[in-house]
Amino acid sequence: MKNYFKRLIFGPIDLIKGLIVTFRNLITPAITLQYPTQKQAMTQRYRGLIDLYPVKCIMCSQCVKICPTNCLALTHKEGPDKKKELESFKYKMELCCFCGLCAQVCPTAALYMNKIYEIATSNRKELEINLLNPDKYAEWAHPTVR
Amino acid sequence: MRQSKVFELIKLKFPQVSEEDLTKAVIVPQELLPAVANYLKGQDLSFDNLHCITAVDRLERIELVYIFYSFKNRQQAIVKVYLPIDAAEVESLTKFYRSADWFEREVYDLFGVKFLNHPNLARILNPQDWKGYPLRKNYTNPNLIRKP
Amino acid sequence: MVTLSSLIVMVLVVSAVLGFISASAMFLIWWERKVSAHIQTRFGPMRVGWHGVLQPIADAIKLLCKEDIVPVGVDKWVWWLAPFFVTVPAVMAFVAIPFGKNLIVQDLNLGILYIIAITSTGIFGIFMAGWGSNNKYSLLGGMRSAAQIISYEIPLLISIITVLLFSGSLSMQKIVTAQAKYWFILNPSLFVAFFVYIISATAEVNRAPFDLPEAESELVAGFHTEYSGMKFAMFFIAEYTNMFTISAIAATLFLGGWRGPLLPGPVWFLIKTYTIIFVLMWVRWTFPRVRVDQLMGFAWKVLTPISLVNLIIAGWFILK
Amino acid sequence: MAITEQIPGAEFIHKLPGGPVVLASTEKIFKWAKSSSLWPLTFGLACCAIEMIAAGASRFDIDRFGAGVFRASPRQCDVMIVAGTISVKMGECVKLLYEQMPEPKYVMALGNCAISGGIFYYDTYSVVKGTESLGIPVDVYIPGCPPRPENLFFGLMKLQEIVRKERHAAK
Amino acid sequence: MKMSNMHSEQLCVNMGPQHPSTHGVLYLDLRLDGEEVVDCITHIGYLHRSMEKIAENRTYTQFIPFTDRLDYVASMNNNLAYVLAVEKLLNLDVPERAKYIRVIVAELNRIASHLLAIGTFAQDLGAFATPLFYCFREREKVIEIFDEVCGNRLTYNYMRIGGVQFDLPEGIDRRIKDFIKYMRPKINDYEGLLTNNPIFLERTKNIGILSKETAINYSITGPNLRASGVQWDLRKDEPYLVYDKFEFAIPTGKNGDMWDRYRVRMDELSQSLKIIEQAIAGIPEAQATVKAGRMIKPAAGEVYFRAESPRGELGFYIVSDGSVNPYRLKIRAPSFSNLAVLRELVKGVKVADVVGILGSLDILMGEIDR
Repeated sequence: MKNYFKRLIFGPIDLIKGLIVTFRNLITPAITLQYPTQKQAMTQRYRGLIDLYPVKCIMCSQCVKICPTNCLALTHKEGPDKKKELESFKYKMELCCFCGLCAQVCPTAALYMNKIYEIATSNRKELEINLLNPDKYAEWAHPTVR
Repeated sequence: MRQSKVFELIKLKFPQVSEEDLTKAVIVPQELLPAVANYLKGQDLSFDNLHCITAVDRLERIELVYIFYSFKNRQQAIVKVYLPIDAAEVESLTKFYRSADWFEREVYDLFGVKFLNHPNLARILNPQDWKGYPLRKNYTNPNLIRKP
Repeated sequence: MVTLSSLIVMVLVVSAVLGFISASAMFLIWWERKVSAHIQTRFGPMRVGWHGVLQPIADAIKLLCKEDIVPVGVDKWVWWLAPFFVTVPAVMAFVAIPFGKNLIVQDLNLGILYIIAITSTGIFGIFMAGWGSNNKYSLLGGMRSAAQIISYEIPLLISIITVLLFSGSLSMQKIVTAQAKYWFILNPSLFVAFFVYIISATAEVNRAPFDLPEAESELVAGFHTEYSGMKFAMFFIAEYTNMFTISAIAATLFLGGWRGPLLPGPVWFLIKTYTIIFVLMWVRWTFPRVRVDQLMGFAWKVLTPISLVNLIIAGWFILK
Repeated sequence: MAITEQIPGAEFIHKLPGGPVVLASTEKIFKWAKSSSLWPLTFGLACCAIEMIAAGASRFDIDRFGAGVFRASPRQCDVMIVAGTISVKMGECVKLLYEQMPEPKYVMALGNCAISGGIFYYDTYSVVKGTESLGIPVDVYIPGCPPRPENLFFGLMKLQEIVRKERHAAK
Repeated sequence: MKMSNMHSEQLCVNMGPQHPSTHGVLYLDLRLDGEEVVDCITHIGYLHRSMEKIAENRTYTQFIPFTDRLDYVASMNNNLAYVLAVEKLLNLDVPERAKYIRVIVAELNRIASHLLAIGTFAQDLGAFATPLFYCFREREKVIEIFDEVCGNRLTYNYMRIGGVQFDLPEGIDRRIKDFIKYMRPKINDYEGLLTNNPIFLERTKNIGILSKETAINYSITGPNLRASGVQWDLRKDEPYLVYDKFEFAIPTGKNGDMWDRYRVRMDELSQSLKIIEQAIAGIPEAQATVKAGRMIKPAAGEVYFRAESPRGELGFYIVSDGSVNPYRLKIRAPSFSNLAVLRELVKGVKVADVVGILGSLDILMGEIDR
């Protein structure tokens, strides 16, 4: 019985404490980042999409070997002056796990991860990317959807 | 107390057990497992916690690995049971350790080891009508594409 | 006799009330989303209209043109009628709510009794929805709701009786007139009654922390789990209309209704009502939900005794 | 069939003077309403679900787009965000949930697992290779592992654009 | 109020696999008598991704990204337990600085994970989204630190066998200190919002009691074990990395009810902040990074290593046959055992408490189903 009255008196006080917490938050300004109008810069180490400097690539295939999901494939051919030359460098984005191992392992830093993070498409074919194409990410690097 | 000490104590009671060279695990014959578990749980050693059960497919045999833990003595013991792959059956430890229930079901699901006297030996991770035991080395499935 | 002119007046009044109800429900939905968002230090709807004011309209239109699914195995009649049984009482209660000195549809001399009687029939709709859906979550929700409303009706009524002791009339306008000298809430006995009323009324309209019938984390969506499209929207509108009704009653019974200095009556009335609604929202977004047995225990062990003792004390005061 | 053609008497209105204009603007309003109130299903499968909650939480706030009403019942949703890996055991449930949703309904495949199986494409026996292989049509693919909340919003805006531009909506 | 000679029909409710509060894809087959739970059969495996099979076909380094997706709320701790297990197999020592970095990120991740646990627990009890969103707001700060440290928000892939991928970036210690300063008062906010709230107390006290003996018998670990009154924490009792250099307490509960489990997590928040503070102060200057390309080829052998992840003891049992891939890799997930006890706990409680108990156990389907 004593407990009953105790709770009757002190219960509301503790309830009000909770209300005070929410009220304090009600009057503090919102912390929301209003995405399409405000955008935050990606961090220095941000792992976006895989990108390539074709000139730097020495075709060592280390990235292909270390990729846990086998999303990279490169072929090379013999160029006119008997030098190895990149023929194709395919990147299957839908398999990629953005772990960054390929970029870390690349000896010449030819392969790197860019800062693009707004990626969406209604066509799955667009997710198979030819890394040798310079305009491959044009649609996502400067998104136009509002 | 080290793993070797545990082995010596078990050896005193059950002379049939042996020690694996590489890992120093205690190898228990499959018919002795409940008795050893009972002894491990008892007053002398007080391994009150069955931490984990797993299995390894060694092609010709399946190794069951039991990891016991004693909170009282702060001490871990690894016990192994070798089972022939085509007749993998062993007594369940659910009457000593409740945690064995799900661990054993998992091993049954993935390796096909039958635990006798288990209250509910059904597949746990895969659907009930699943065919085959996925973690065996010779398992095949059309859905399973090998990484080139 | 119904003459043409009185018919026109009736139609006008009805459309005004219905218009007000839908506008108010829309506003409340928007406001609730805004209040909850700001409590959670975010913005809430922002991109549909200025600060998302058009958001409820978009939601309503979208719900209108959604497919109306009738699940297999529902009790057809019960299932179809349930949303109406929920919405119609909610609307009917507006007949006796005094918005201003002369701004009342019909000043019934049994006003408060009428409102209480009408609003508590809304439970039929909820229970029908729970029963007719042929879904176990809905059934559990409906059962909870029935038990809940029956228990909370008692402290609710007792607390209202306490008010009636002081006002001496059941008519809503007369209750407001009785508060000419001071608001009833300033009377210590009625102060207690006010809190008992607010708590039981919150339970009555299934608002958090008493939102057991639709308890999202337990019962998915409770009694309206199987409803889609417009029928779901009707439950939604009924919920917000009910919330307006109970707050309006609270404002009328305890806070002096439309009385207030300077500003015109209806404005005062709406200010008071929306303040109470704001408090209800604030509470909703703060507290965890109570469990069903605790809910019952709270009604019978705490609220009913308190309101009874309060009633006796109030009666003693008046007789003295 | 366009949405307005479902309204009773649409053909009659079409014949009236100015009728097509009315119909067209009604259609526009409907599309606006549909696109600005896409209620998602509370349906988290794996890692991406955490990012989905993060997108709903204060820092990113999906409610700004009018899509913050996460409904737990599939009957009241418009868009199913498939957030995570679909296992073989779960596949049937995902399909059932999709079928329980009322038209018009949309599907967003959030994360690589939902698109193709992603990181779990090779060497696994129990992962469905993407939402599409279950027979569920996907409207927007959002790659990432998991995608950032901003990326989810980008996909959502893309979906809104698709809804708004929908011609004689098949759904 | 039980009449033994009265029998009502049992109601069978399927909770899940899609349900707002089953923490992922869990399927509970509840047998109800009115609102009371008679039996609860747990079905798992709806997120079975066969990680252990994958591990047999990946090199040791390649498997690190997969450990991220085990317990996706505490990826750092999964990374850590895995690399520590491999290092134990290799008998490899790690530079001191790397150890400190590991401690810092692991503890930060523990905070993030506990915040999520507290938030979802409150959400399951019906506190509508507000505590969850507050917790996410604070968690977001940790995530932003991780974003800067390793470049991703959820799946970090930061640990490497023998070290870490990157050294800590410039100025991050300032940010972590700011976070600690920001976090301390926020814990008081939660206390005000939840801890003493009568509704919360009523919902959590003396419900879902997990006794000491049951907990040990079911092999429960982590905060759930500590809430039952067992003073046991691998960071203290079998210290790995540099945990033995720090001063921190192990919070324990008394009854093992829902409230104790919540309380232990709350206390661990401040203990983790304390550890981070000490680690930041004592971090030595040295090389911490390693190259990823190195092939790791341990000798044949077996190793079992467990580390304290936020949900309990995460163990890796690795069998090596001397090749570049593990021969067998078993993940002993803490949530797996923690969930097994659910059936025991929910018998006789109300249906509303089932979700509460589930929330208080803080399970995560990703590591249960693997």
